[in-house]
Amino acid sequence: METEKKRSLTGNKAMSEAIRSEMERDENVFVLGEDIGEYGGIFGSTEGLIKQFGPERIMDTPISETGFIGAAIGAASEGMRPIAELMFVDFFGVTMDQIYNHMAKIPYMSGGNVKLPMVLMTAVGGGYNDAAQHSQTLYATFAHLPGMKVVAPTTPYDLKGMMISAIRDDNPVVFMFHKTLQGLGWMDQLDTSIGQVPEETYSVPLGKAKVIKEGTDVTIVGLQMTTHFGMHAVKELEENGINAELIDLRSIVPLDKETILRSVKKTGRLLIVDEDYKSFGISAEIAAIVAEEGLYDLEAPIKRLAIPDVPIPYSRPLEQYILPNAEKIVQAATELANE
Amino acid sequence: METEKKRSLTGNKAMSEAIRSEMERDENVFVLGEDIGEYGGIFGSTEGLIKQFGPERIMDTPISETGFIGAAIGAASEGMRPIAELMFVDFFGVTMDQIYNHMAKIPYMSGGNVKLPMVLMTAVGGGYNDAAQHSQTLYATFAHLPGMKVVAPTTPYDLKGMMISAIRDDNPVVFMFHKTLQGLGWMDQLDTSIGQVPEETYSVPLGKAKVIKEGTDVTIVGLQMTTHFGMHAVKELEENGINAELIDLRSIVPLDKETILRSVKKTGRLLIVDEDYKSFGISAEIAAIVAEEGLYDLEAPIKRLAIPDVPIPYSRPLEQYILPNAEKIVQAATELANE
Amino acid sequence: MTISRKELSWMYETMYKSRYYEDEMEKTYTEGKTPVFNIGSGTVPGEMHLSTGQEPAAIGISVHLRKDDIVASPHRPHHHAIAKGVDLKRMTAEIFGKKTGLSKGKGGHMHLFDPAVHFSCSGIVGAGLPQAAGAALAAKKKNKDSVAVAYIGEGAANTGSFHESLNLASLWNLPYIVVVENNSYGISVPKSASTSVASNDLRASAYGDNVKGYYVKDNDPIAMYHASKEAVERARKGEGPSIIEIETYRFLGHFQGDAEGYRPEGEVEELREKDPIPLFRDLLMKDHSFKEDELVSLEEKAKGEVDEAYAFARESDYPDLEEALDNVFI
Amino acid sequence: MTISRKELSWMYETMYKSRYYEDEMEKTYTEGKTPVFNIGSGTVPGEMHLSTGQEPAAIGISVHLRKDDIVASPHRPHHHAIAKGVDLKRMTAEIFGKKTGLSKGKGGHMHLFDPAVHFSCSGIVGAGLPQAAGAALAAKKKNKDSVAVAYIGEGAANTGSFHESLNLASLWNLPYIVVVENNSYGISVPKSASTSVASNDLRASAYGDNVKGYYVKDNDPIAMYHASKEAVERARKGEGPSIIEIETYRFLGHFQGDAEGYRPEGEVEELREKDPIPLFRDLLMKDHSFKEDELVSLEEKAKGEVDEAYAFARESDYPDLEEALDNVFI
Ligand SMILES: Cc1ncc(C[n+]2csc(CCOP(=O)(O)OP(=O)(O)O)c2C)c(N)n1
Ligand SMILES: Cc1ncc(C[n+]2csc(CCOP(=O)(O)OP(=O)(O)O)c2C)c(N)n1
Ligand SMILES: [Mg+2]
Ligand SMILES: [Mg+2]
Repeated sequence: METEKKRSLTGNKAMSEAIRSEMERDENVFVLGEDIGEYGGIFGSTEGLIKQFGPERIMDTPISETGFIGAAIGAASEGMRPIAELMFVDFFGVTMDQIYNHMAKIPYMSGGNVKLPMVLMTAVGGGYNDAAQHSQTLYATFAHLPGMKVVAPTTPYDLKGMMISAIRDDNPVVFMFHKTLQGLGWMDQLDTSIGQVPEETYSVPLGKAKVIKEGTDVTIVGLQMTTHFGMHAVKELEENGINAELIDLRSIVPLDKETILRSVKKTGRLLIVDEDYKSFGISAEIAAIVAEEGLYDLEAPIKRLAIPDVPIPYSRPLEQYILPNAEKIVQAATELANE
Repeated sequence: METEKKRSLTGNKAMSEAIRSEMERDENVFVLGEDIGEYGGIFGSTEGLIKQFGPERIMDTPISETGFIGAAIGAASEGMRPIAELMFVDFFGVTMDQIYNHMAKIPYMSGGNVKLPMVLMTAVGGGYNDAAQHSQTLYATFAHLPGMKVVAPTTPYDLKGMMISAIRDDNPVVFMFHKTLQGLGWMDQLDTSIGQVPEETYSVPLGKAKVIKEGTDVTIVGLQMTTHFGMHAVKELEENGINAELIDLRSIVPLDKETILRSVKKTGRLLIVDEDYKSFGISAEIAAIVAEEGLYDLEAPIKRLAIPDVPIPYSRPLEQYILPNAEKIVQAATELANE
Repeated sequence: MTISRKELSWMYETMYKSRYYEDEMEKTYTEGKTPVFNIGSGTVPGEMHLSTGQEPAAIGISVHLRKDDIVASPHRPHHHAIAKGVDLKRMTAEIFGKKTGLSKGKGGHMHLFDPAVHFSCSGIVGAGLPQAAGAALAAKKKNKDSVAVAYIGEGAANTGSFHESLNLASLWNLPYIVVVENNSYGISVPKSASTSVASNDLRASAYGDNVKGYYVKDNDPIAMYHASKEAVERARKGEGPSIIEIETYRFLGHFQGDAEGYRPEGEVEELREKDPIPLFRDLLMKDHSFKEDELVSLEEKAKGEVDEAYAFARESDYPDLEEALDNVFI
Repeated sequence: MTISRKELSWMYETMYKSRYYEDEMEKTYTEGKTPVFNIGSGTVPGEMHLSTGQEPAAIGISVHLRKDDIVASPHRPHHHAIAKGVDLKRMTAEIFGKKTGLSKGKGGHMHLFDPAVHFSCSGIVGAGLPQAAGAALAAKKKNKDSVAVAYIGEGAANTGSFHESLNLASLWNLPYIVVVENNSYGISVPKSASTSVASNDLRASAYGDNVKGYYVKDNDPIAMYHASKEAVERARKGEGPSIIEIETYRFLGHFQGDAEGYRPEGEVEELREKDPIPLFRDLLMKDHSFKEDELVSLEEKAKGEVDEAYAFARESDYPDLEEALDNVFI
């Protein structure tokens, strides 16, 4: 319907709407985490839900990430469909054993006999001076370890659609949402963090990248904030006569290598832009895939733009210096196009 | 001296000798971990040390990895030089916050004012049917996160020399030793796990790869067990008329990209063999570096041989199926040489 | 509070079965590992943690458990699994790495999963604690009166997981029981070097009034029966979590192949004198009028089942190699 | 056990300084964040957790601490830092992200490190607990009688880190004190939803006889003084660890910008009535014969120091951009 299609939501409202509709549909779905009740989630992912579902299904937990994420695993193994929120992805280290040795492996270790239909949602990203322990994305840290789907949607539309897919998926899904793309009133206001979101339930498949803009000269792969920066960069590049293709990764595991390889076949040039640490990151994996399977399509060395293997510094100029942005993308893509 | 040069030690004895000599030299060095006292470390890394140094300097801990690794950080910040043993690297998830958010970041977050001269030593690797939670290497999991040196020596000579360097380094060093390369009586007996080790103190620098065998046709990069397999593979390749160059990585952070790029310049062909999960792993990072900085040297697509993104299965044939070995290296290198 | 004959008989049979199972495993494990012991070779490779001597912990509580009750077990799981009624053939096949195993050979001895009886285990010390709490939460959410039991060793009680799980379970008043098997060692580390409190039931007071602590000494299956009965009833009635610590005996090394250099001489012999199975057998005959032949027939039944399970495992095939690539995602 | 005039005077001055510091920070933090509040903009960007109202916790124990004693602080560290004697100018410059900061601007408000006074903090809840234990271990190894204090909130007492650290500290009998600032909330979660026990000093009994628990009510600096005195003395003498829980008040939101929708109406006003600083001031005049002008001059001194620190921070330059790449390795 016309009116519905035109409705705009912020990222966080799109997410909480997805959770709401799935909770209405399936009584086995519940949410647990720190400050997800009255507070509505520090980054608004459960905004308003406690009013509708009460504290039995929107459960505030103590600061016990091993406790409540482990509990989510146990509940999932008994047929529930929990959504656990790890407030900041940066806190993974206090509970990674539950996440990677159990949530991710039990389905395999049980020969497929134990399903863990759960979502681990977590806030990622920096750019607002929250320093070394609250600003990371850690995409590759999760993606490297087998057994979990890892997704990182960019737009409100995808946040809703992929959250619905994640909840319905019978596999554990790590759902990373970017703080700045939640469209919260107390964060940077970005054009990307608000967008049209249909009111009805729909799903966006996990494991599929999206070509945001077609182009012929250079392929730019981004996700979340680097997609956002990429959108601005491709416009500027266009003005400078460079026709870039922009791919929004959306899913890290499974990784949609076909979309990337197809694009590189066309452009012959690849720039990967990542808000995670550069080494051993997404940019490395994508480069490796292309060096394995698309080498002969390359007309220039691959380029990576990512955080230069330093913890995130606090001071604003320093943080800005190490983060990717539109300008740096323009520069790198221009160099690449001229190679 | 002749006699000393000829002395052969197993990997574990080389390691414990390094620790012993540093403990004799510097009273601030001490070891803490589970079963490192009377037991001598499950993989023999502290064999015999309690007898010489007593329980004050060789401290058995409770099963509290966050507790004792956090304590090592605190002790290091107060001028001690602790060596903490995480029994199996697979257990990192119960203590990763201390490791990556604190040990690795405090030096940076303090602007260099707090030094953490500590070693986190840990056993890696599979191949003996210890299944999904006790068989991983997780090289890239550590390497992706900035602030720690990450080393993984192969031979007894390097185990000693690099342990000495690690203890003397003023930065936190994650020292990964491979169980099967410890030369323990109850493990596979490998030619690589016993070797000549000088009795005197010497150090092997961190951050330098080693060319084990020079060659012209194809570059094979391995580390620990994949270097071991590589040594056997290059012999067989030689017999088949393929002259492979074998590089033992030894250090993951810092990564010696020069040695790799130089080799690829010569051979034009690169095979990376890794006992870690394939995606987002070492093999990806090395491939990416070459695709960025050595693309024009490549005469064939890069090849990666690593664990195919599955948890390690228990059953012997299944585990063998997913692990790299000499035969698979020969096959991949042969294909590559013929590309 | 007397124990029924049926219960006693189940307890004896199950303890005996568990013991016989482990004795067989002890032998099987050495197959292919002589003259040179290589952990990665033989009929059953990998680490092997046997529960010989620790049977009372599992049997004393499992007599009160139903099929729909949940058990989370650690790295030393066989007695718990047997007491919970895990499919013995498929469990054994799993330990042999065969395709007929519980997990088609992909899990192994530390990763036994039998959802039919709500049994799971993990090789990571302490990891089962919050998972069992979550399973208890699921039961509560579904208005079922099933309970969840997490077994741990005394060493594991010093992991952060213990604290977080008990705090959660108390706050949410879950049907949750932690059984601490105090066998005096965490691998080589004696309890005195790992545990700052006399026994872990005392830690109950750190988690509020709804958490109760029980201490069972002397590896006594009858005392374990009684403590567990109360704990399970409390849990079913929604009265809160419990911690039961039982003093138990590890007759063997931490794992098979453990040289046990850390053990005082003669300790094992002393413990063997107090073997709970012959003691229980004597008690049944002396105080509960069990006849020798009755016991023998329980023993025979147990043996038969175990023998059958081992035969099944031996005869089964290894999985197809491609099986290794399956089940990462469902 | 009376408190010396000098101590009282230090306590007042330091509480006052801490409060004035936070009041200034509250104002500073809004600079550049109006009319639109954007956490990433203004003079001081990022999260900001102020300690306004919680001064007694820090001052009551720090009066007993020496320069070589160790303090590990969490995400809400300013009062601890000020009480420990962290360089105020460089601390403020750090919070402003300036090159003259303690860490050249790379740490920020949650990552203040001043090794000269053995002060550190972390933004990860519970993380300082084992680190302080390790620092205490180092002191012990070096035969020094310094003690280590880890401050945490009541929320943090439910992390696994608490359990592991106290167990370790007890086993190793470390000079280790955990101060639990119970301000009733962990962000929005009330203590009743996070903590299964009435107060955390009661958890001392889970860690053996050498660990003592103290409870300080009503945010009372004098009671905190006495409890801490005993705990610090015990630690220095090698008698073991302590847990001190102090009931304290968080006058502000969890962080600046917190809408505090979860707070019962009127709560903050009620708490403000019990503001410990005017109460302490009255007490000093009533019971300890302090004169108004004496107190005013302490206040002026405190203000002067704080004003100077803010001026220093404002006037300092931002670091060079390449600074971002330095200090990953030493
Ligand atoms: C988190 C973690 N740390 C260490 C280990 C290695 N480990 C396996 S069993 C064990 C000892 C366990 O002792 P306890 O809990 O008393 O159980 P028991 O073996 O005595 O039955 C250790 C340290 C592990 N598996 N997981
Ligand atoms: C391991 C971890 N989990 C969650 C958080 C997010 N967080 C920061 S402060 C806080 C609340 C802390 O409460 P409390 O310990 O009572 O301290 P207070 O803020 O009240 O001083 C939370 C949940 C964190 N920083 N670290
Ligand atoms: Mg034990
Ligand atoms: Mg609090």
